[in-house]
Amino acid sequence: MIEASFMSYISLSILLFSLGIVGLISRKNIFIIYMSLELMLNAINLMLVTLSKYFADIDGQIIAMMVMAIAASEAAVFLSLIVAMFRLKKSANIDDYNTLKQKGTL
Amino acid sequence: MDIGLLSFIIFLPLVVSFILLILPVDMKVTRNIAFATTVVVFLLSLSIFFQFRLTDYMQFREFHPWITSYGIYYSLGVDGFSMIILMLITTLIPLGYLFLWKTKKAKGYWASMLLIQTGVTGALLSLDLVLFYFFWESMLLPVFMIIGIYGTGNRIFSTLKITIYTIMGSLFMLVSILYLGVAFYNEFGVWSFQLSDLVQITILSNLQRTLLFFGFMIAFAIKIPIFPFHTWLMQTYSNSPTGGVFILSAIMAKLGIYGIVRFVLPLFPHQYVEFAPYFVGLGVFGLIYFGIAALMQQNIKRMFAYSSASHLAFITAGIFSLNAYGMTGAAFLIVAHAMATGGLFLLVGNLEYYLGIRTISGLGGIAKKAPLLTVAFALMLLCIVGLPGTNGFVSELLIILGLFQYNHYVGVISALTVLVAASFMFWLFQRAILVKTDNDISELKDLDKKEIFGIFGLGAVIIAMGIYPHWFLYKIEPTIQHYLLDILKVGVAS
Amino acid sequence: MSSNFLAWIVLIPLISSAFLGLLYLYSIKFKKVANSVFTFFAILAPISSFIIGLIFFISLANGATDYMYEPYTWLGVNGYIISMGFLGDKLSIFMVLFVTFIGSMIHIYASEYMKDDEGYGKFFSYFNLFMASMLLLVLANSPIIMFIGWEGVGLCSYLLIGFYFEEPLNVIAGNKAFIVNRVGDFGFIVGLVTMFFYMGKLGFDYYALQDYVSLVPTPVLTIIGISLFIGAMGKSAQIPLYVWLPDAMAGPTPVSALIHAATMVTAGVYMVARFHFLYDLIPNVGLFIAYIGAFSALFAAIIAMRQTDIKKILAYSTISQLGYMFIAVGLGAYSTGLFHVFTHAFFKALLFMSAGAIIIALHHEQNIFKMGGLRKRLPLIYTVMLIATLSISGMPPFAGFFSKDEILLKAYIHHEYLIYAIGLLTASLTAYYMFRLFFITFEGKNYTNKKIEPLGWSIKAPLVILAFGAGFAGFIGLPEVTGATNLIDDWLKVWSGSSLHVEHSQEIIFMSISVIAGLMGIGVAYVKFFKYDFNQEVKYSGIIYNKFYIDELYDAVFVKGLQKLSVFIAVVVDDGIIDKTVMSLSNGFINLGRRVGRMQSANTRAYAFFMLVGISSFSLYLILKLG
Amino acid sequence: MKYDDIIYLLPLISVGTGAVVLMLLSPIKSFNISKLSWVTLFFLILSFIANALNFGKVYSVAPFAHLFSSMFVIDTFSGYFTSIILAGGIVTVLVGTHYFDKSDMLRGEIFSLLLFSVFGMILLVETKELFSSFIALEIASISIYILVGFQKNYTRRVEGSFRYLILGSMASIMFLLGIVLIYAGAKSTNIIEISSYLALHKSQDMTLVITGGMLILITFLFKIAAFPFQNWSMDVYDGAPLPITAFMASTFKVAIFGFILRFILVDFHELKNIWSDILFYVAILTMLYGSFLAVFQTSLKRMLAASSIVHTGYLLIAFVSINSIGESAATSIIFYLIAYFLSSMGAFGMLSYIASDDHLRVTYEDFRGFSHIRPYMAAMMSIFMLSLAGIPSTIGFIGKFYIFVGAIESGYTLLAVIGILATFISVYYYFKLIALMYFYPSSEMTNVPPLKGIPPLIIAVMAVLIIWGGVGNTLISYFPGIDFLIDTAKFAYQSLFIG
Repeated sequence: MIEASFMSYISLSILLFSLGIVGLISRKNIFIIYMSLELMLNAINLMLVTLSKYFADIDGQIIAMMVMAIAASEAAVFLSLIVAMFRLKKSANIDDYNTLKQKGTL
Repeated sequence: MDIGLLSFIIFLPLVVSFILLILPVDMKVTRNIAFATTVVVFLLSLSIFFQFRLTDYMQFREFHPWITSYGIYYSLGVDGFSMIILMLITTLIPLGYLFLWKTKKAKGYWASMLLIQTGVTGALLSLDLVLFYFFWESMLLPVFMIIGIYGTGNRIFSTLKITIYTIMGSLFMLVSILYLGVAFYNEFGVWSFQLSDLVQITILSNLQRTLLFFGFMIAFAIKIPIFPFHTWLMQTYSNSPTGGVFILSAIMAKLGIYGIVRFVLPLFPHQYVEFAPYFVGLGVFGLIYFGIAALMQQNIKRMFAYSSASHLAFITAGIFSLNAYGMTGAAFLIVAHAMATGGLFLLVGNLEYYLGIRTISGLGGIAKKAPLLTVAFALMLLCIVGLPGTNGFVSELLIILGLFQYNHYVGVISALTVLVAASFMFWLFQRAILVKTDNDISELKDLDKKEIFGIFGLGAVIIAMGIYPHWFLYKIEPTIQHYLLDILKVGVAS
Repeated sequence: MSSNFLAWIVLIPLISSAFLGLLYLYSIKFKKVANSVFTFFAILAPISSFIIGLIFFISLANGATDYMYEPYTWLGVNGYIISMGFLGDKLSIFMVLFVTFIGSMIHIYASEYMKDDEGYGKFFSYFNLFMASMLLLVLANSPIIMFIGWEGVGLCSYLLIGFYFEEPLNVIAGNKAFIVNRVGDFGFIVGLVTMFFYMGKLGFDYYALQDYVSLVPTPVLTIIGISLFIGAMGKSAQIPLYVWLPDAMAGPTPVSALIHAATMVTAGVYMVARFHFLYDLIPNVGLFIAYIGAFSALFAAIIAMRQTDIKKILAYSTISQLGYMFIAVGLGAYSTGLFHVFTHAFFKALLFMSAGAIIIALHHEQNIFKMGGLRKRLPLIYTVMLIATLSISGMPPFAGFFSKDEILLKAYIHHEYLIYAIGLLTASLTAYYMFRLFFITFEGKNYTNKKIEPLGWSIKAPLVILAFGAGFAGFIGLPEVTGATNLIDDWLKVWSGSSLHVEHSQEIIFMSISVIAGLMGIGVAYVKFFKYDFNQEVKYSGIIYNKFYIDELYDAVFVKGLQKLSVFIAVVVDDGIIDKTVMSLSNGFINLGRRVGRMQSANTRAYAFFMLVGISSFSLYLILKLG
Repeated sequence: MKYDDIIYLLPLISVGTGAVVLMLLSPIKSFNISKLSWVTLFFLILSFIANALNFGKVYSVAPFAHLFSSMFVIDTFSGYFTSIILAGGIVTVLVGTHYFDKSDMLRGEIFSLLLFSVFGMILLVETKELFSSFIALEIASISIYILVGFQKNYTRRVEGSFRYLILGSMASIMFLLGIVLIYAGAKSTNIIEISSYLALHKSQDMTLVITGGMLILITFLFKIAAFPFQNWSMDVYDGAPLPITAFMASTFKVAIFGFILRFILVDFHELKNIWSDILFYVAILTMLYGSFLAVFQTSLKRMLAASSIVHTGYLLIAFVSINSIGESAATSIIFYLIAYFLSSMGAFGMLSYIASDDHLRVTYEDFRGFSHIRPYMAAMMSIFMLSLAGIPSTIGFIGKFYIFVGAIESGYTLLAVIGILATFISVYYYFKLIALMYFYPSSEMTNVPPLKGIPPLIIAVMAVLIIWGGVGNTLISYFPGIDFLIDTAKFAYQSLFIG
């Protein structure tokens, strides 16, 4: 019984993670990209928690806590940058930001 | 630590040039001091020449640890072959200075000349492969500077070209050196890049040796240059200033030959013997190929570039002839050709200095205006052509003998050398120097005192070596025999 | 007489040459030096060499053994020693004598001929260098040292032919001489090297070679012989390498005299004689040489019949006479050949010098059809010229008769009837064109009435002396029919070759035949040209006048061909193929880089995708790896 | 508990406190950039000294083991890297101050951020535990993200920073995933425990651990900009302010290598050869890609960025050839990092002193005839270029020599040959600059900074160090030369395996 649920948790987190990756690559909107990153992080958190439950030791959950902290700090940087970018170009489309494109290519 | 004679010879120019670069002295002072330095170096090497003993092989050894954790030593030494080239370098450079005297070049020019001397002598005298590579590469930078800064025409392109081309070759050599070092480590458990140690390696398979052999050969082949790797030569020669082309043609190219004899022969005797036919073939082919190519050149420097390529190919053939005649002749032709070509380039530099860069058809009527220059030109030209009485003849004769002993047909073909150089050199002499044309050469001045001294000093040596070659040869002879031992070993082995 | 004076025979002219050269440079750079100074040192050199030679000659005549002098080791490689050595045996001293003698004569002659030339000092410097090289060639005791002189002669010919170097044609002629000689030298070097490895086991001087030669297989000897002879072809202007000699007329006339009479061209003959021990063993090669000689003789004679330039005619006659000499040496009759060299030296020098005299007398007019009627105006020249012409035409009792006749005789004795016939034909042709020259120049209606330059004694005296030589030099080689001893055969006993004999009656017949042949030639010339009327302008054309277009042929084949090849190599192969390959490698790399640079599209999602691809490829690899 | 361990933590502590102090000071108006920079220097030098106290001997301690449950180890290895990182910080501050001064929008906070990132990096090379290393990595990275995008009204800055942020966090997510997988596999995140676990359970299926290791490896490859994950580096290096680029290119890379070496050598050496093949290709492709990019760049900054990819490739050569035979491969990395640090720091630093990112002396062409205006600067620049190109008589040559010897020694001759080819290509784009500086007549240049003040001095010192590192030897016995550096590298390597 526990086996099945364990696997289901794991597979759920894998699903979320893949969703995150797909979102990261396929979506243009910078917010959604950011969100898919967060999604991946949370998928990993889920995995961690599941594992620590499975191993019955506390490490995993502590790590998950810390990951949230880190995710929060990243979020801060993200949002501020998003604001700055939007100020500059009035566009939330990631593809509009290509001033650093390599010049002189064939 | 005690500083030996060789270190002194090597590093005196370096030190002087740095001091000159840093001190706020003007061009004239720099030039004079630089000249004085070269003269001092010349005297030192002269003392080496006279102290040189025929009885033993490597002399004036210096041996100090440098990068001990990799067994890299600062080890120098001189044998008959390197001694004669050392003499050549230290003699040529001061004489060359006398010609470059009047060039209105910045002090950097003279400083670089000194640096080049350091690099060249260092590469010549070092017996540790890493040390050799060290000098071999670092002598490229001042050349890079001289050609790039003071050159003419499409100088930057040709500078980058020669630099990259040469570095490519020497990097392959580096890999081979490292490989040898590692092989030595694997076999004996200690690090060493000493030539005398590396020759003892036995664990390398034949294939590995062959690859390493070519790793070395490509570096030297580019430097010399041997046939397919020669295209940088013409552009560089025609674009570089007098001093640069003087150094390049008279000294640097010879170091390629030297490297082959010094390192490739003892390290890979089997491959040396095994591939000798191809290099002899390339040499003789190049002799004729470049000779013919030179015929219709319009730019004198280009023509001389081809002609030196032709001679260098001939020398290459000589050192691969695997016998005393060929190798002695090669050693001798290195000297002879260096002097003659160097002198010619200096004289051409004079023409450029007064008349600007001109094609051959733009010259003419020089003989009447500048008889001394003409005589000097003729002297060098005759040495190039290999006329008896000049050292050119002795060396060419010896090489032909060697090649003939190596293979009769090759010997006969190589005898064509008496035709090759003559055919274009005399034509050039006719068109550029002798025949009166309506080109304006009123700017031209004849040689001044310094130049007379310089060029006729060269001429005197050329004649002396042509009339009494033995006096110069008997110092090389034992060394050559020593080299031949390696080849003989192979003969025994295979 | 200690043997080291041999060196001085060479050294004196050499030193004087160097000295004169420096003096000349000094005089043009700083302050003028009087001609007399140059003259003094210039003429001193050959005369003193001659005197030393004479002393050696006497002591040899008194039965002294050959002199050998080796001052120092010239080259020593692999324990093999080649020393700078001089050999004074009968042959070399004989050569030294007449080279220095004729040389001195020409020097004296030149001292006036060149007097108002600003290159005076230079000229004599070259001249003495020329003498020195020739003497070194003659006195050398080993082929290599001989080669030094051999090349030196070539160089001097270059310098002297291109003496007036501001005129392109002269320099071109000089180049031609040098290059063609070099072609010969190529052969010589090949022969030298082969000899070195196959005959030089005991040492490399002539004695050692001679001792070893019998042990050498004949094919090798044949190769050596032929390649050496190629050298001789170059120097002595035989078919096919004769082309430089006619052009060598570009130089001042004394130069032509020196080259043709005394020094350069005889070198080949001397060389063959010097290597008699070699050529004795390979009669086939000897025969080949003889035939080359014969054809050259005929060929040159034919060309000479149609020339108008006085010096050109003489040049071709030289080639033709050299042909005779090679017939002799080729047939092993070295002494006979050398005899002809000897006589030829006299009359040819005489011819050239008188031609030169005429030329300066007529203000540098060389076309014989612009001369004529000079008999009255230049009586001395007329006389000596007549002697010389008779001598070269082989009229008894002049020198040329004896030597030429003996050559023909030798040809007959060796049953080479073709050579004999050619020789005879050439003899009559020679007589024809020489007298053609003579009649047109001296007889005939007076064409030019330019005023004649007076000739000084230093031109006249040598002419007279040489005239005696041309007249009576033949008596040192009297045929045995006269009962007298053939001095020259006697002197050069070693070189006199197989002494086959014919009955005296036969011998006399041959003499008369050749005399008749000569007379026929003269007769034809007389009929055609004695009363030559200059009013109708002569227009020669046709293949003979154009020397069978040989020069044009060489030019088209060799010169043009080489130039085309050179351009092809330099432009197409080097720049077009090799350099393009090199550069295209680097440029190709850079362009590839530009393509790769497209990946830096600054598109975040693309980057992320690329990363993802990387990650998945890693995982794929891992899956494959772990199975 | 024994408090003398505190001495080992001093560097970390001083940097940390410095960071906090600066954060507090920066709002104060009276503290302008230069004042703050002096404060920063104070803390950095303090910790440098503290770090240098136990230099030159082989040691390894876990301070306050019970407190941190031996998450941190401080040994010669970490000491070595710490000193490089601190030096990086110091040089960045010294050279960069001039830049920070003249460019707008750069306020005092940057110093605090700089110190934070230095703190993170030091932590990174000292940590022995995966998750704490993750935290350290994040501290370093996030502060660098901010540094890159600090001038928030420049599009290139912000854009670069944002791209770096997205891709970087993607990479760190991979890192995290790797940790999780390893945790799942080995029930621990402590490197020592993991390695012992691996040693014990050789027989069992290691898929999880291996995969986790691979993901961590990927993050590492991302951070050092190795081939499939290199795209960001060009943009970020180009977008960032020059001193920050210098800091990233040299120092951060060093820190990452410090971490991954420990990770590979101590922990995963059992499994390393699983990755060696793919790393082989990664190394080759990295060098090729970098060379391809570098040859056609016109902007110097981008060229240096591309060339730093190539140098990553060289380092990877050594990384691949790490194996049981001989220590030279590992030590060669440690040595080469110094060589590369000096050269690239010097080059970027010089650039940041005499150029600005967008309008002043950006491209090759802008340097025509520079030598006539500032001969000594041109000379220094040439020295850096030569060292980067690995021409003898510079430390760059010794470093390459070292790496290629290591590669050949452990049988990767092909890698050595390809490295040689990359070097040979690099000669082109390095020498092009020298050629331009020297071979053209002097052209007029606008406001070239003078050759006085601290930055040129520091740069000159580095140039001298480069030369000395190239030719210096043990002839002068009491003065450290090449041998000294190599030996230190060896100590650092050995210290990994004690305690």
